[in-house]
Amino acid sequence: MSDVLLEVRDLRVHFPTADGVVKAVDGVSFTVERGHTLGVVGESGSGKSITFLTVMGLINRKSAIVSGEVLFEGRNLLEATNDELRHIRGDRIGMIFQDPMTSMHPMYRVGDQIAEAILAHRSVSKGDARARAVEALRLVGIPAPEQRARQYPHEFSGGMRQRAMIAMALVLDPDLLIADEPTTALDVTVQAQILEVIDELKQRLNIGVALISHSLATVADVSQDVMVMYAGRPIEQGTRDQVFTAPLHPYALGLLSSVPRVDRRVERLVPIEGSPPSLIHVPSGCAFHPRCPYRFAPCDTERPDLRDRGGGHADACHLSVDQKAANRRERLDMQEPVA
Amino acid sequence: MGRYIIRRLLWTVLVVVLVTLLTFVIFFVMPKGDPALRFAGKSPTPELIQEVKESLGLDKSVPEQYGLFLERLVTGDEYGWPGLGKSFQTKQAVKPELVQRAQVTITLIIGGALLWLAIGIPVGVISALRRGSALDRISMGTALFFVSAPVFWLGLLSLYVFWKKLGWLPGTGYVSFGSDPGAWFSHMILPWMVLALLFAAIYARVVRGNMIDVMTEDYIRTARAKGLSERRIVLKHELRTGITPVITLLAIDLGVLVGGTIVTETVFNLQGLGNWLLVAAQNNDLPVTLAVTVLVAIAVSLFSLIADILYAILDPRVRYQ
Amino acid sequence: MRFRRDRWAMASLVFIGLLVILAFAAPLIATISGHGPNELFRDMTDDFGLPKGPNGSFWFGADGSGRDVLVRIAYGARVSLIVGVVATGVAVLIGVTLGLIAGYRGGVIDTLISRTADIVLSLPLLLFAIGIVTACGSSREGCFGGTVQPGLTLVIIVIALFSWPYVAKIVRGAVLSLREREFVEASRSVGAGDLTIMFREILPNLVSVIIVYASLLVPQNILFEAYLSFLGLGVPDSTPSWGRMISDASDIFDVAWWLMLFPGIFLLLTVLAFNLLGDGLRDALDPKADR
Amino acid sequence: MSTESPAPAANGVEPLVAVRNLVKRFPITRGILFQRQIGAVHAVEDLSLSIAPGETLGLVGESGCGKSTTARLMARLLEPTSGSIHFEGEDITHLAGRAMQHVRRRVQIVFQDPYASLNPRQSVGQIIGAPLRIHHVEGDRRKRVQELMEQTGLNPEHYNRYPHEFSGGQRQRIGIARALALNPSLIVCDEPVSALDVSIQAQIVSLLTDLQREHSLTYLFISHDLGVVRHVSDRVAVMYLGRLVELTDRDTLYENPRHPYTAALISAVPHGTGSSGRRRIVLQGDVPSPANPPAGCPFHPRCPKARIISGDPAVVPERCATEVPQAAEITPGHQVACWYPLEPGDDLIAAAEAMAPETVEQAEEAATA
Repeated sequence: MSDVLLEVRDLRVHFPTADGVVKAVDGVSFTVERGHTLGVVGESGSGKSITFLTVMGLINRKSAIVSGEVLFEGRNLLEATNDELRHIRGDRIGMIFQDPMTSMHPMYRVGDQIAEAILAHRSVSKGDARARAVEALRLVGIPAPEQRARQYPHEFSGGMRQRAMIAMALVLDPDLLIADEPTTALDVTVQAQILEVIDELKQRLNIGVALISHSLATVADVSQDVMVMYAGRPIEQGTRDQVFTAPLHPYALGLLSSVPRVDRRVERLVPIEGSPPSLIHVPSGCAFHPRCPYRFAPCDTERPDLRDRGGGHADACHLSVDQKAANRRERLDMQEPVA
Repeated sequence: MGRYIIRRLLWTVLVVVLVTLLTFVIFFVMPKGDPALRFAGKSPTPELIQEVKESLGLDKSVPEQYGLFLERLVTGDEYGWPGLGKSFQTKQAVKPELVQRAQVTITLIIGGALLWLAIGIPVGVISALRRGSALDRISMGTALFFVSAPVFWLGLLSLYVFWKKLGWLPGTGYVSFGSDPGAWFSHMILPWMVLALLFAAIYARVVRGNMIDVMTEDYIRTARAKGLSERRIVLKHELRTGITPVITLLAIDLGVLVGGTIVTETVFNLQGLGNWLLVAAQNNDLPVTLAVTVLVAIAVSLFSLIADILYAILDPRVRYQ
Repeated sequence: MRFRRDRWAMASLVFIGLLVILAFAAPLIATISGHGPNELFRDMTDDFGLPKGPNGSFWFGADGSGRDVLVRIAYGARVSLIVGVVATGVAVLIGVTLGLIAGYRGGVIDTLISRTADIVLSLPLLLFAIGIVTACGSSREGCFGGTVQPGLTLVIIVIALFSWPYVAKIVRGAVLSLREREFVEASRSVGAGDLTIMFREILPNLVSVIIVYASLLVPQNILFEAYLSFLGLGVPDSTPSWGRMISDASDIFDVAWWLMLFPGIFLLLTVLAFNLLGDGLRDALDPKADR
Repeated sequence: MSTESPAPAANGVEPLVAVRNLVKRFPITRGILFQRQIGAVHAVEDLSLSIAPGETLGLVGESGCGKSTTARLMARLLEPTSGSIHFEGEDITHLAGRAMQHVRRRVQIVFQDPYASLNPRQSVGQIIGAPLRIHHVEGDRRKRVQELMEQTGLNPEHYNRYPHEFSGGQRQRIGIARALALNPSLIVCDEPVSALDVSIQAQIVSLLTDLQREHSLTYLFISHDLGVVRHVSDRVAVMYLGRLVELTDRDTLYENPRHPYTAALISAVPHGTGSSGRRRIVLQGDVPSPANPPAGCPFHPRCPKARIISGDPAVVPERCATEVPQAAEITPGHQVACWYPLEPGDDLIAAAEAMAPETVEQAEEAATA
C-alpha cells in the first residue's frame, strides 16, 4: 500500500456571486502521506480552509463550481455521491475546527456526541459506543473521562473542548486528520498541549495530518511538508526544512522576515507592503506582484506556474533561483539578530 | 432552582398587585362621573344612589376599596376563596361564572395552540430546509398574508363561506362538550382555525428564521464532518436548537391569550372571558374586570415561569448558570 | 440598493403611495361622487333597512345607513394611516429614549425601565385599551381633567402606550451590545461625555434598527386601531374607520358581502404592504437577517 | 515587598506613569428585580509597575490574565477597585471633570479590533477629528487630520471615506491617527496587531516604532504574542490570573526567565525555526477562571517547579498552595512573584511531563474549593 493517503490535483473552487466570481481556490495540488503532517499556511482568504472543506465535501455543492481531482486512497471524492462521502467523513477522514467553543452542539453531552459518530458508522450498541467514547477521551488526555463524558460542552474549558473534538475526530481510527486552525482560538500554553496531542496521536496511530494555520511558526514546529498559499493558489511547496531555511517565493520570504520571533530579536522587521487581494479581483499575472519588492517585466502579465526547483521544493515565481538566493541573503543581512 | 422558583412566584405576586392597581386606577380614578349612577336605575334619587353605593362598597375611598379587594382576594369572602365579589351588573357571584367562562376560553386557546403548532412548526422547518424554493416562497407569502389579515375579518369571511354559503357548519356560539361533542366540535372548528392561522403564520416565520440561523452554526458543520446522515442532522441537531425558543414564545402567547381572545370570541359569539371582559369594562362592572385581570396576570406570570423552567431543562447552558 | 431589487417591497411602496393619495383625495372623491362621508342615501337601503350593493354611482355599495362605502373607505384610510404613523412615531420616540437610557446607564434605571416594559408587554393589551377607552370615552369631558378627549387622539395615545416597550427592548438590546464596542471606549478615552456618546456615537448606529422596527410596528398599530374600532372602542362613528365598517357589517354580512369585503381588503392590503416594506427594509439594512 | 513605593522604572528615572497595588474586581450579580452580588471576577490583583518616559513596557499573558483590564485602568476607562495610578507625578486614580480632561489629552489608547474600534457611521475625518473637536483644539482641523493621516500612512484624500472602505491594516492606522491627534505622551496599545493578517502585523508594528521615535512616545504594549512583545519592548511584564508574575528587561526575560510560568509560556510558543526535535515545557490544564482563582500562588496547580520542590509530581509545597507570593526584586530590575524562582539546572520539561492531567485538576479543585 502506498503511503500517499490524499492526493489533490488542480483543485478549483469558484463561487459565483452577484458581485463576480470568487475564485476561492484556483489550482491547488498536493499530497498528504501516512505518518506525515502537511502544514498549510496562508492568510485569511488564501483558500486554505475552503480547500479542505471541499476535500471533506462540506461546501455547498450548489453554490460552487468545483473542478480537479481529490483522490483519497485512489478514489476521486469529487465524484462520490453524498452517501459515499458521508461514509468517508468521520470514519476515514476526521476533521477538527478552529473554534472549539462553537464546534460542539451545546445541548448534548460530550460523550454522546462522540458516541454518535461511532453509531453513524458502526453497528454497535449504544453502551459500547459510549464506552469507546470514554476511551477516546482518555486517549486525548482528558482526566476523569467517565465523568467528563457525561458533561456538556460548556462545562469544558477551551483546551478540553478541543481535546474532545480530537477524540471525536479520531474515535473511528481514520487514516487522515484535517485540523483547520486547531489552536488559533486557544491560549499559548494550551496550544502547545493540543499540538502535542495531535503529534503524538499521529505517530501512535500512524495517520496523515493536514494542519491548516495562519501561523508559520506553528506549522514549522510540527509539519514535515509545507504548502504556502496566497490568493487561492499554492505559491511554495516543499519539506519543512526547505521552506523555512531557504524560502524561494518572495511572499514566503517576506512572511519569514516580517514575523517577529520569540527566540531572537532583530533590529528591524521588513513588512510586506499592501494587503492581501480580494478574491473577486485577483491581480493579473502573479497575484502577489503588487506587493512584491522584486517584481519585474513579466510579473503583472504572466502568471507563473508552480515549478520544482530541485528536491521537490517548488514555487511559483518568475525570478531565477540565483536571484532568490541573493534576495534571501540580503534579507538575512538586514535581520542580523541583536545581541 | 427552588429559590429561583420562589423568587419568580414573588415576582408574580408583585405583578398581580401592580396590574390590579392599574385596573383600579383606570376604572375608578380616570373616568369622571359616579359609577353608582349607572347601577341606580333610570330615575336615581340621592337615597337610592347612596344605597347602591353602600351595597357595592363604593361609599369608601378608593384606596380603602383597593385594600378591601386585596384582602378579600387573599382571605376569601362570602363566596369562598379567592374572594372575587359579585358582579355590579348581575349581582351574582363572580367566581362560578369565571370558572364557566374560563372553560370556553381555555378550550379555544388549547385547540388553537395545538393547531398552530401542528401547522407553524413543520411549515417553518420545511421552508428553512427548502430555503428559496417555490415552496418556501409560497408558504412564507401565505404566512405574511395571515400575519396581515385582521382576525375579525377572517372570522367573518370564514363564517360567510362555511356557514352561510356552503352550510357546512352550524353557526356561532358555544356548545359544551358534555352536552353534545359533535356540536361542540363543529362550533369550535372555525374559531380554532382562525385563531391558529394567525399564530401559525407567526410561528412559521420564527421557526424558519431560527432554523436558518442554526444551519450556519459551527456545530452543524461538525455533525456533517462526523458523517451523520442529513436526516439525523436535521432531526437531532438543527431541530433541537431551532425549536427550543418556541417554548418561550408559546408560553407567553398562551398566558396573554387568556384575556386576549376578545376579538375571536366576539366574532364567533363565544361566551368566554374576553367577551365577558368587554361587556364588563363597557359597563363599569369592576369586580368582573378585576377578576379577569387577576386571572390573566397570574396566567401570564405562571406560563412564563413554566417556559423558563422548560427552557432550563432543554438547554443545559441555562441550567448551570 | 438591495431594497431597490426587492420587487415586493417596491410594489408595497407604490401601494402605500397610492393609499396616501387616496387619503388626501378623500374630500375630492366625495365631491366628485356627490356623496359626503356621513350623508345618508335613502334609496340605497331597501324597505327592510338593508343596504344595496355596488352599482354605477355607488361602486362599493352602501352601508346599513345608506352611506357610500367607497367614500367612507377613502376617509377610513386617513384614520388608519394617521393612527399607524403617529402612534408609531410616539411609541418610537418613547421607546428609543427609554431604551437608550436603560441600555446605556444600566443599573437601577435599566431594571426599572426593563421591568416596566416587561409588565406592559405581558398585560392583555386589548383589556387595558378597553379600560382606558371606556374610562376616557364614557363622557364628553374625557379623562385627566379633560386633557384627553375621546376620539382619534385617545386611540393614538392608547396604542402608543402599549407599543413603546417593543421599541425600548430592541433599542436597549442594541445599545447593550454597541456600548461594549471599542469605538465607544475610544470615544470615552478621548474625553467624550455621556451625551456625546449616546447621541453622536450610539444613536447613529441605531438608525437602521429603528427604521426597520418602526416599519414593522406601523402595520401592527393599524391592526390595533382596527381591533379597537371593531369592538366599538375606537374613533367615534362619525369618523369613518375600516374596523368600524367591518364591525357594522358583522350583523348583516350574509346579505351585504360588500360591506365586509371592501374595507377588509383595504385593511389587509395596507397591513400587508407595510409588513412587506418592513421585511424588505430589514433585509436591506441588516445583512445578517438575510432570510 | 514593594507595596510602599511604586516599582522604580528602568534606570531610576522619574516614571511617566506608576500604578501601585492596583485592584479591579468586576461584581457578578444575579437577581430578577434587585441585583445582588454573588461573586467577583478578580481581573487585576495587587498590580504595581511603572513606565519611564520614552520607554515601551510590554505586557503579556493569556486570556483572563487581566492585561486588557490593566490597559483600560491605565487609560482611566475603568474605575479601579483600589490602588492608585500616578501620571506625570499626579494622582489620577479618581480624577474627574476638567482635571481628567487634561489627562485624557496625554493618555491615549489603541484598540485590538480595527473593526469594532471605529464607528461605522462616521467618516474617517470625523473619527480622527473627534478628539480635536471634544477638546476644542484651535486651528484648521481638517488640515490637522490630513496631516495625521499622512503620518500614519493613509491617503489624506480619503478624508471623507467611511471605515468599511478600508482594509484591516488601514483601519488600524486610522485608530492610531486618532490616538495621536492630541499629542499624547502615553499610548496604551491593547493587542494592536492581534486581529490583523500576518503580513499586515509587521506594517503596524513598524509604524508604531517609527512614531515612537518621531514623537518620543511612551507605550504600554499589551499582547499575547510573545514574539511581537519581544520585538517592541524595552521591559516586559508577565501577568497570570490578574497578578504580575515577572517583570524585567526584555532580553533577561526571554533568555533567563525566573518564574516557572514565564519559562513555560516562552517555551510553548512555536519558534518557527523549522528545526525538529525541540522539546518544550507543556503545561497541563487550562488557565483557571478569574471568577474563582486558586488560593495561594495562582499558578501552583499547574506549576512544574512546585513539583520539583516537593519531589512528587502529585504534591505541591504548602507555601505555594496557601500564600500568595508578592512580586519582589531578586536581582536589580528583575521582579519575580514566586516562592521558588527557577534556578539553573531545573528541568521543567521533565517535571511537566511527569505531571498527570488528573493531579493538576485535583490541585485546582483543592485550591478553589
